Amino acid sequence: MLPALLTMVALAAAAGAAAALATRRSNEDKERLIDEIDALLPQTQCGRCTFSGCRPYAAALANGEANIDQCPPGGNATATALAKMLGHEPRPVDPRYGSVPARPLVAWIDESACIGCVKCIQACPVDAIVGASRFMHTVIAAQCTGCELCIPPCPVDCIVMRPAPA
Amino acid sequence: MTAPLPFATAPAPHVVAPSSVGRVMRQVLYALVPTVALHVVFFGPGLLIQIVLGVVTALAAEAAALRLRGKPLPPFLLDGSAIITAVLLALCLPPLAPWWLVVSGVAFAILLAKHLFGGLGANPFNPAMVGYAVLLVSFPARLLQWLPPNVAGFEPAALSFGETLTTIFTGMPPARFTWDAITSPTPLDALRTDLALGMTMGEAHANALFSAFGGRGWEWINLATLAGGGWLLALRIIRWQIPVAMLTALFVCASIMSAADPGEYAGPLFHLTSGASLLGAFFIATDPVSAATSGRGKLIYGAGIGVLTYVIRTWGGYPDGVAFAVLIMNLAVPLIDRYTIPRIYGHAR
Amino acid sequence: MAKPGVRGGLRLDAHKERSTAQALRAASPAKTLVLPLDQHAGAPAVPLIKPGERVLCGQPIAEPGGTVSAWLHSPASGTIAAIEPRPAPHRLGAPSLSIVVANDGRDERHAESARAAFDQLSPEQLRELIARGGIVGLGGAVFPTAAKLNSALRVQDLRLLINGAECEPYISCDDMLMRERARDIVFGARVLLHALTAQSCVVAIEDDTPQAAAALEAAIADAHDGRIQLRRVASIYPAGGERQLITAIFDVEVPSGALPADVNTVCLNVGTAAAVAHWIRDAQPLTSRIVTVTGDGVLEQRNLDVPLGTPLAALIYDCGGYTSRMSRLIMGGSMMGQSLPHDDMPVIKATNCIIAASALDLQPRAAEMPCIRCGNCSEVCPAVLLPQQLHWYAAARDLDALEMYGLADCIECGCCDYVCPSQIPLAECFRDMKPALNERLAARSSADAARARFEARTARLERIESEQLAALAKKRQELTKKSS
Amino acid sequence: MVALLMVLLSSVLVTTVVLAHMPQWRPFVAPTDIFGGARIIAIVCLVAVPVVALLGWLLARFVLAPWHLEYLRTPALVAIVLIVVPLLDVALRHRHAILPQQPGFALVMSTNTALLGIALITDLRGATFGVAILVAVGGAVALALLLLAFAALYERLQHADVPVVFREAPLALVTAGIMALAFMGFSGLIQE
Repeated sequence: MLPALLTMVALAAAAGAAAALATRRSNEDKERLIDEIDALLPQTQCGRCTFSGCRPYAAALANGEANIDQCPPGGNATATALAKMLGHEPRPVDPRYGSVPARPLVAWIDESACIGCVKCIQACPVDAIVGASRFMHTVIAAQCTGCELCIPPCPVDCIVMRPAPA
Repeated sequence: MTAPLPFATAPAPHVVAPSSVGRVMRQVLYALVPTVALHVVFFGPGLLIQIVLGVVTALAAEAAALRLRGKPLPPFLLDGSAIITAVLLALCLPPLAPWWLVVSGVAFAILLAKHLFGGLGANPFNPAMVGYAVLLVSFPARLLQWLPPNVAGFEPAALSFGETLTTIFTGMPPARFTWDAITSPTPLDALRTDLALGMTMGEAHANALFSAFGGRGWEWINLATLAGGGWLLALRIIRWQIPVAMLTALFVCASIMSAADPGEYAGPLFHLTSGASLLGAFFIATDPVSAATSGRGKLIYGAGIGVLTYVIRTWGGYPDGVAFAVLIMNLAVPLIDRYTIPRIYGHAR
Repeated sequence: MAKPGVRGGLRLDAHKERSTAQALRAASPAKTLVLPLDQHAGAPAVPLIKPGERVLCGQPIAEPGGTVSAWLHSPASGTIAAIEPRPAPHRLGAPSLSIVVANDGRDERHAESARAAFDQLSPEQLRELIARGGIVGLGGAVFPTAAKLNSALRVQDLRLLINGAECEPYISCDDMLMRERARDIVFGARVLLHALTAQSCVVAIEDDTPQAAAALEAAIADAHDGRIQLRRVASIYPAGGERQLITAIFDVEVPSGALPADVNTVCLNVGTAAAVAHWIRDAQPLTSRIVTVTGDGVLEQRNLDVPLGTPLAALIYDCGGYTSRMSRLIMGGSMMGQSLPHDDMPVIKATNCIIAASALDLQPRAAEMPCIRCGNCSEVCPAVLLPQQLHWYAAARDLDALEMYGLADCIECGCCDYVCPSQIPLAECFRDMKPALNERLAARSSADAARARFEARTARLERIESEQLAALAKKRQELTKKSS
Repeated sequence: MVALLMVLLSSVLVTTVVLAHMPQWRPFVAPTDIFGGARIIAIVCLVAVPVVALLGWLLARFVLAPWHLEYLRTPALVAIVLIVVPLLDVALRHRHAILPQQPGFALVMSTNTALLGIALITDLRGATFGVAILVAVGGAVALALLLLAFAALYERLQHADVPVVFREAPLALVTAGIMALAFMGFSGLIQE
């Protein structure tokens, strides 16, 4: 009886140790996972997912603190890709986080109304608006990610979203 | 100027080669004609009845499957692929095998091995070989009741066409014969039985079934198969890789083993000219749907079939191994295809 | 396996002798000429004239609308009838903004200022001059030549490849050009060598064009220019594809996604070289090109020197009109040419060939059957793709797999389509799938760019903040020092 | 021989169906699909099965047999699997072969190795060390190849025009049936 007990206890202890080792995730592992998730995100930095940018959302996903359906700019393609990677059940983007645009939109500044306050330039997360104080501003359409972050700060409401030029 | 003339438009290219699936399949059928003809010469008209039974079953099963799947009948029924399946399976069965054997085999092949997987072009396994393997595993004894060749030195029980027909449909030989009187094992089967009895190769070869190369009669049938295969090669319906790789592998295996112990193992020529070696190499393994596609892939696929055929023939429980070898390599085809993707132009390896 | 070399391809019936039997002649002038502003690759040109203005033959009528764009010149003297959308062949009959010139038939020429011999100019001046000639690639891609030369100059040790391998069936305009204007081609090659400061030039032709080869050999010998040599390639379609030709001549492969310049090569069509010669030597801008009119659906099959903007209907009328068997109008060759819905469209810079095809020229397609994985398509694919796999995944719209199997490297040559026993329209299937794949690749690269800008911005903001904090701390320190 | 192949086949069937239908059990990232997963598991099998067999053999020979504890063979083997698999998981993660994620990997793996290991050990009662290792390595190679082949085949069938009622699991079963049929060809190869 004793040898049997001893053998099984020893084996069980070893298995427990191995499992403990396996469940410990190193920091490097975590960074790598976050990078992989970040690579799937559209990089609009719009914050509609309730996180401050794409990478923070990726980090939250890696920690299991967010859902895969929180990225409207990425649309259902991104949601599916995230589900596939993280092993969640695929589902469409949750409308609570915003609607998925049918086609990509970019910001456009009505230059006749712009007063050159530079507030939108400060708001743009990807440096896609050019201009200087008291001169009118312009959105570089090719670099605009359509995050809409420049719209609320504008004091004269001269920024609108338009379909991206072909 | 008058109003512009309207012309019908069409996507490029505007000229394509005049080929079709039906044409490819028909040419394969033509290439089988010499084999079938010599088969009839040496083993009587039984094969023709088997082919008719098989083709009728194949077309009926194909039509039923197409109807069930809601596909249009004419293009698929006339493409000839089902007929090839039936003919190849009939060629593998003994000429006097009872009718339900070929019917169930072909039905199994068409319904289960072909249409279940999505029909023409989607079946991962060679349907004819699936049908044959099912029959071989289920009714091994029936499949070994072959006939003696119609050559000098034998007193073959010359069955008339009517007698052949009744034998196939009743499953009983004509009253004036017993099964033992009219049947004879195939050379491969005879050899394995004799070797199992402890005979050496030399003693086994003294059997009247054997000639210098392989089985008597079989050598001519195989020559016809070779000619048909050569014709397909010349027409570029099939490529050289699979037949050459398969026959080379078989030849090399047989050479090594018979050089090591000539008393125990049959020589390479015997292996090449007996059983379904040549039929397999040119007509069965080359079925494009279930074979590997790239050149290198075809070489691996063919060589795999050759080696497995030799192994199963020599050490396995069944006399011929082509069917099993083809099925096993069919299983490996998606894997082979995946690892033999050629390097795309402008991409680093 | 890793060794480069031309792979795949097809030997096709060339059908060229029909149109090369008769000598080149000028097309009869048309009454109205229609010049689409976007007939070259890149940004559309911007008109320089207004409707009603009088223009002279060779006068610039539109200027480049961007860095990659081209000048446009009036092919005839007359008045500008309109600037309006007209059906355009490169848009398959959809309207495109065009300048319409009413030809007055007087053929008054615009006077170009006298210019120095080309070797007196610096390469930069020469490239600028080439741009002003409105010269674009005449092989069919119509990429502005000057832009190509300028972008290639980021690479050292360039070599010039003049492409005379006209591999597609029916087209014979380059063959005719080489037979009759070989000297222009050689002169153009010398100009281009100077403009590129390149040291060697290969003129590549197919081995089934002996007359063109003889004419080019004589012209090269006359030029006494040791830098230029003639090379023959096997006439296997698509030998004249840019990448295939570079591999055949220089034995290197152009990496996927890269340009010929990345393997130190600038590849230009023989027609482009001849156009350069006409412009630099004779001060004639690109206002006309050689067009092959062929096919069983037109009475007279031949090559003509056609002013740009000539309506296709007028061109066909010039060749005797349609035969009663006419059924399909194709711009380009039989493998890659585009089928046009009607003939009320002009000849543009890209129009190398017009096939008025009858049922005798066309092979009716049989009903499409499922793929039987015969692998014929992958044997002929010059890009060494597996069309059977691409088709399988295209049907399932599996973009991951399409990317992995290299759809982006498909050159749409149609070889796979040609040999397919199941009669699957593979080339069309791949053309349809490419936009979706490109969109996805573009989205990925723009996301990467956005991430880089975002990270740069974040770093900049952090740096500014830390600098401000440091300045604040410094000030505070100074204040405390002062008070103490 | 055939019996061993059938055990391998059932193991492969389970793995592939699990990979296809339970994405949360997939131990790998998006671009790697069913086949990508099968490839990692195949590699792991190649390493894990011989190790498990070796440890099992040593344990049986030097611990269980002297103390007459043969009845503990199966639970002991499961314990060995539970030791080896997480360690492999750690090693693979360290080599960046897999992403650090869900627990599915260890699950699929232990099912497989346990199944195979038990099959091996019941087959190898009284086998010598050399034979045990040889059969373990052979079985591992066979399992890896089978797994890859079946996964590749399964993937190819994903886009096929299969009749609706036979999609997915029924088709996998039919395929496995035909494979079993093909393996009948090996009957008689090795006297059991």
